[in-house]
Amino acid sequence: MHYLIKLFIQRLALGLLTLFVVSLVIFLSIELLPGDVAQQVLGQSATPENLAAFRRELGLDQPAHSRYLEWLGGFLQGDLGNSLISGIPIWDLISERLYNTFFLAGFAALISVPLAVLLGVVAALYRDTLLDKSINVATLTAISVPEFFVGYILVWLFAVELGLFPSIANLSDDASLSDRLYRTFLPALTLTLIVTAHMMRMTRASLINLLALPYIEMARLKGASQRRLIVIHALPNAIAPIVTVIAINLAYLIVGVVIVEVVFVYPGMGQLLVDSVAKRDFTVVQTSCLLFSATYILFNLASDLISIASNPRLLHRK
Amino acid sequence: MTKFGSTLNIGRRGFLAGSAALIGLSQVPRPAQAQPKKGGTFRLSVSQGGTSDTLNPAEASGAQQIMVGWALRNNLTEIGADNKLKPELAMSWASDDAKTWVFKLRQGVTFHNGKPLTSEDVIASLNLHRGEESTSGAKSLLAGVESIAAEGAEEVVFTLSSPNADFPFILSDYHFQIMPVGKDGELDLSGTGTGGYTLESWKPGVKTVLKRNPDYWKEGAANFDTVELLLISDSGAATTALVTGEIDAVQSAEYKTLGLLGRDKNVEIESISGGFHPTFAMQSSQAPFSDNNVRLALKYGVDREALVKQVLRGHGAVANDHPVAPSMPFHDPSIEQRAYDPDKAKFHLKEAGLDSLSVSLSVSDSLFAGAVDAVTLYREHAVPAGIDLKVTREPGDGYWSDVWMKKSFFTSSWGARPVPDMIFATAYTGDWNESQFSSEKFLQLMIAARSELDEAKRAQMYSDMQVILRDEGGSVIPFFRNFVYARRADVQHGEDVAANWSLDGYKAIERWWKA
Amino acid sequence: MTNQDTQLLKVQNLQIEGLSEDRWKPIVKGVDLTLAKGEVLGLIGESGAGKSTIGLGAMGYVRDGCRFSGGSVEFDGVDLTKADRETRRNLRSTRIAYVAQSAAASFNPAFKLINQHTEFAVRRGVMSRDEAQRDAIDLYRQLQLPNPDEIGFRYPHQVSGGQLQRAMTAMAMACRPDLIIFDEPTTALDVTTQIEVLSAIREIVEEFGTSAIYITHDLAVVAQMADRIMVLRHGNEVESADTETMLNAPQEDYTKSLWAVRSFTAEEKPEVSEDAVPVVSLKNVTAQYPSMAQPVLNDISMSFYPGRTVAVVGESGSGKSTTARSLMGLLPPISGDILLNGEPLAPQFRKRSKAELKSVQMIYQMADTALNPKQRIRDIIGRPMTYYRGLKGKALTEETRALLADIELEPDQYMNRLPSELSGGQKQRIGIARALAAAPQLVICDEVTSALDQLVAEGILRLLDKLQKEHNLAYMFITHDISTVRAIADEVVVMQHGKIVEQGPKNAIFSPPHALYTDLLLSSVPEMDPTWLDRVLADRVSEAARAYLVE
Amino acid sequence: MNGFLHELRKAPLTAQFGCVVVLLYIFVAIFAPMLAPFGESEVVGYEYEPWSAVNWLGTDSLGRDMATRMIYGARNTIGIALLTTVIAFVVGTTAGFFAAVLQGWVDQLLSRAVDVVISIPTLIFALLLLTIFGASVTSLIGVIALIYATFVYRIARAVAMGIVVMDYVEAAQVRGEGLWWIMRKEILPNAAPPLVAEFGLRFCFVFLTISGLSFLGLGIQPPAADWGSMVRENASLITFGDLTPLIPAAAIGLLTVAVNFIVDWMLHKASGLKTRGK
Repeated sequence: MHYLIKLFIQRLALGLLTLFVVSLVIFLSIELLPGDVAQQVLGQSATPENLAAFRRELGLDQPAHSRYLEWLGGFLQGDLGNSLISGIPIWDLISERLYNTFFLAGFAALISVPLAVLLGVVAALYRDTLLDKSINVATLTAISVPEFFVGYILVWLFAVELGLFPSIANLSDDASLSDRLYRTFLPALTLTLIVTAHMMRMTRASLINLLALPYIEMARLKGASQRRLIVIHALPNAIAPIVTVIAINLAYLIVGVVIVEVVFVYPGMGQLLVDSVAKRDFTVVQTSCLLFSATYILFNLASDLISIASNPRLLHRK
Repeated sequence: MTKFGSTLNIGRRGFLAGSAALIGLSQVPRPAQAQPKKGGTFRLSVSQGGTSDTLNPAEASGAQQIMVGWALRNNLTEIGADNKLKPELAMSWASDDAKTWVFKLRQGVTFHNGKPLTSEDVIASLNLHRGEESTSGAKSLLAGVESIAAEGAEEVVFTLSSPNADFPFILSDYHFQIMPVGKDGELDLSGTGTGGYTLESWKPGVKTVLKRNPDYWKEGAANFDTVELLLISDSGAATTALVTGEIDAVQSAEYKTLGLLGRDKNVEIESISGGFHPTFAMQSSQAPFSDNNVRLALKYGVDREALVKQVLRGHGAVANDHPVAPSMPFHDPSIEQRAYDPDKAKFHLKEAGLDSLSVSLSVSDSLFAGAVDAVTLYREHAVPAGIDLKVTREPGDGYWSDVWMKKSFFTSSWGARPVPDMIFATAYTGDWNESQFSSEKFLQLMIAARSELDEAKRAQMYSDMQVILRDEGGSVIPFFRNFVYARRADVQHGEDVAANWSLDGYKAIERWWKA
Repeated sequence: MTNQDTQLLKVQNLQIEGLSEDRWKPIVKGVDLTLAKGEVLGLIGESGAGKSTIGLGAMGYVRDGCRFSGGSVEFDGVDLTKADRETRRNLRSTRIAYVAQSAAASFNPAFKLINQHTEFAVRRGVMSRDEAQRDAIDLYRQLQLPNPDEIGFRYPHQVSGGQLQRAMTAMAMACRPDLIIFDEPTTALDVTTQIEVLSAIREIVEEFGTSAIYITHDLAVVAQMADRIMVLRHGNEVESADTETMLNAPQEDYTKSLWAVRSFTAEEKPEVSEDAVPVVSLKNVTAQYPSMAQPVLNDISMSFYPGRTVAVVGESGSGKSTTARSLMGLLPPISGDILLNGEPLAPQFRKRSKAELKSVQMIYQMADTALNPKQRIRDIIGRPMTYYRGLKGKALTEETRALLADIELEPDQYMNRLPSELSGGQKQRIGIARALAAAPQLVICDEVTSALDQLVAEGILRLLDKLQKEHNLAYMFITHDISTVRAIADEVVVMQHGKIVEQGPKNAIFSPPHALYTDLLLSSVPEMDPTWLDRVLADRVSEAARAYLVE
Repeated sequence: MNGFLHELRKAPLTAQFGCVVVLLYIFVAIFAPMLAPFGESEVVGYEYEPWSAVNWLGTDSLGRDMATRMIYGARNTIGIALLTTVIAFVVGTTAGFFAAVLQGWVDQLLSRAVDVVISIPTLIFALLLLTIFGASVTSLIGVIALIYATFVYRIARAVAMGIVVMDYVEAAQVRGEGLWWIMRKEILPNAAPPLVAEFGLRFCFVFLTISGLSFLGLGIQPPAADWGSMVRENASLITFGDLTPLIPAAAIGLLTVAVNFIVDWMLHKASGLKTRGK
């Protein structure tokens, strides 16, 4: 196990290094953006004096490297800093949206992950039958259409025509869990349709790849039924690729949902980020991007660890 | 008042009769006015505003901040639903010379926290926008105020450096909301005010929830129990939500769906003439625009009727190369309207010693919806006049810093101002004189009108200024745009609807009610 | 009924087809065989003979892309080609079991050995989990696995190849089946390991009186295991007889040719003169992979002379291929020198000149991976000519044709083919041609015949010998196969654990006294004498007893 | 070509369907000006006119002919996505092969740089870069190509890693062949089949990403017709039960489904998996 801990620490260190570089890249990108936060905020009322006063107030008159170092210093001490524009602590600004984003992602993941694995197993089990082909065509179609298409179709069907679900996810603070689930059902369903295909196809493909291996033939020659073959003999060996693709899709559920947020007016992180880029609110963009990157890296780390744990070759070395 | 699709009163906004017919909607007889009713939840969506918006009125801009601000707080004066200046927290005001203004405060008004309104609160609230360190967007509006002093708890005296007869109008600007001073002497920016609603939750960019202030001092106002203000920047989503009844009103309705929206019996569309206008500004100090004949040629070279019809789908009024909208005081309807006349344009070009003219006009779609379309149409209109107008599309980001007043011919846009002086002072003199316009006579008239307290004489002066701008100004002003918005039919409002902003002058929260 | 008592399996006119390029093509073309209870039948043949397909067919199983197209497989009265899935499934493990060629690949890496062992004994209700585990440990003990109490609780990757093969035999025995199919169970093993597995299998089969079909391509092996042998070729039976008869008096020409494979021996060459300069020599080379603590090569010295062959022999992991890689500059030595014609050679191949690189060429074991599947033969052979010798245009074509003729492939027919359009032996010939195209001095032959059938391998050896004479080439011949060494070597180097155990002229090495390891290696090579295994085992037991007594 | 047709005849129905659809799209894209009844951004009537003989699919939010814009949209959307994917592949494959052949610090450097880019949310990174460089077609292609090159890099590197260990590559290296020769002659031909399949998939993703960006107003800029922005511009119609705005989205979906069908078939062929005999 010593080796696993070493590996974990190594990966974690690499992840932190990546994060550091990400923060530099984002910072430089924002530096390169035309116009700055002062001009964006003041707009037409940007007289030279106003601009100068505003910049002084925000510390924008400092050279770039010292601003970056100051931000980094604060960040390392757990101080996310304040929004440049509103002066609100960033944590206050994003905490609720972050929660919303994770809620929606979690909701969609709860539906899609078991569904995808189940469909993948079923498709592998009944490989080359009509059932398998139907699942394949259906998921392929779902993965191929743009997200907004799925979103609008669901709005049209469930909100406009049937009136079953609201077309916008108007959440209130004191909403009960069931109300929340009801109001976020359409966005969650949209996301589910989009991510399920990828995971299902990977599950099916990894299982079928394994079916050609000698130990699966051996199991068959030992008299295992098709179902036992796939579920007991093949699935444990397919955990690594399946978990990897699940991790990618979970990360996508969290960072890649801007379009779904727009369609359903869902108050998540995506819209905030788009706004903040437009407003040049460097601290918000920086922090949110880092959170997203960290999420991505953590998911990958977790999937690596699960892959290792699922593989006796790596878990128990000779 | 003008209400889209209903009987129109003739007068200074009579133009709307034409545009309504143009859209082809039937004119429904106006229903008998209902009386305001208390109760209900009002859910409205606005499209302007972001997550970083604050409750600090010095930073206010966009519907989210302004509407929430005015639900929580009051000004000293307000523009009423009838577009006339009304006392709000001030009971009355007076001045002998337009230089010293005495405002008497309304008595018995208390803030949400129970503190009574005093002159101290007024002074502190207004000082937020004054002084070296202030970053207020309205700093320039109070630049002419030399001092603000209290005369006891009930009176505030303003001393201006030069006369300004419009000063009470200025105080109706959305920046100048009155907030209480706390025990520590600091201004309370957290949302406490004298307004009809108290703040339940404030999630900028997402949703704001307001609860009715049961002790509101204004009669017949603040009718809803609860107000939810949502920020929906995607107009499609907002429209869908309005149609499916998830919201009660939208800040702006897209022209393109009006026809379809109008068929929905549960939805009412409002089209209110306003003062928003684009300008095609020429730098009059530079060749070729330094020759007024060139400026006139460009003014005759645009078909304003066509622009109103095609860009605004009829929801607007032709402008006359001056910024005084028909909805504004001192608008002179008797000034002859400039018409599209390629021959006259050619004539003026010849006068300038030119056979043809080739200029490029900068524009960005971020200025207003249809901005590029408008310029593209202008280009077509100018061809018969021998003018080759090149359309230069600029990126929206940095337009105001890199293009505006930097290029020699560019598109700009201006929001409504309550009085002519404000737009004259901002856009035709001083730092933001975007067309480098200079006229001694115009300057003299502008300053004289500020100290003129005789309404008839002032009207004549403003009329003269409108003519000067029309004939000599450096800006082509094609049209004034209407505010077009929509509400569910069960949300109702009084007979008049204010024209200074969308949604009843951004005061729908306070003025409207649910049937 | 007596017939049924003794006859366990009866295969009649078995025909199996495989799908190839959308067409069904016959793989097994009507084979008959019968197997009595307790009998061991050896199936032997070259690759493509259909032995594995028949072995699996005897279980009522065909691989994906294959089908039964005729005949019957009657196991204890049930025709497995027509029985339903359920019936076939229930027979497996309990009555018919299978031992695969590669145990390492055929154990599921996700589960411990003992769980795989007991899986079906428990599922079919043969015994309880506890009983099954106890029984497994007994079987492990019987099969002479080390730590029988504990070894089952390891994962497959934690156990060595020879042990896994025995564990798999144990697993096949778990339900005491009537029939076990052994599909080349020792082919992937080193000779010294093979002998242990063979004895373990034979013992346990005898002990339980299990019938078996033993599939292999190695005559000597089958001679030890089978009561009866059937020779197969291209999906047909060539002949079958009891082992004794088959070995001593084969009837068919094909069988005779198989038996006669080991006839080739290169002629003796004169001794190297005292003052001859070796083409390449290694002087005290020690090499180490950066990630490893121990050197993989330790103090290796050897020399290669023009026209002579040095055979480097050893089991897997002995460092014989690594020596070649070090020589090629792929694994630079950490100490010691490599000399080319007496001049020191840069350790890194990247630092060597074109002329130096040209002098040493290599032929790889797996022709499949050694030839770029997307290049035509003319390009594969032509490139070294262009690169090293600057040949272009007509001269290049001429030279390419000449070389193809040299390796006995008709130029017009083969010039424009892709490697996939060649047989295994032909591919290996192209590999040789590519090495020769550079006009080298030393050619390294890394196990060039071990992936080939014996008849084909023989052809390659003859070709190499011919080319050596024509071009006065020095060969470094790496192999694990002692008989190949006997056939081609002038000098022999025996390696173990990265060290040289013994080296010298062939005759000196092959005649006693040997180093201990050489002795083990030589005595482990199976011989075509059915009593060989018994003899060797008896020798070893007595030696062990002697060693014990001495101690 | 004949060989291809022969293969195609034996292909599953889905792959045949895919090929027909892709050819149809290519045809429409190439001959757009001849097929379209009106000009690309010509205003032909009022906004949102219903389907008619003149305007087959009605008109859009500005009164332009929907059918015409659909046809031009094929050209803009597919053309840009194709060019972007090609650039992404050229850059990503070259870098991936480089890393696989040279290994060591070159591989480390490139791989870690790619890690950084991949861990930044794609859409946000695209947004930042597009704001920096302006939302022109050139920068759109450049930015998306750069981002996708990182994904291609990973795959190309993985595929090349599998090839580099082959003896024939070692043989070429030991022969003294240069880097470029090895990449071009030894690796590329063998990496081509998986990379071509990947090209199909990536093309779909690029296509969807650009549509998504256009939907957010950052992609292909008006008045050029493009399917993504067509959906966004006309989405309001859906509220009124008119599904015309979804036709461009469906067109996107149909093409990606078609490409995926073909890719599936190619992958299946490449994997050499035989269909199960019964």
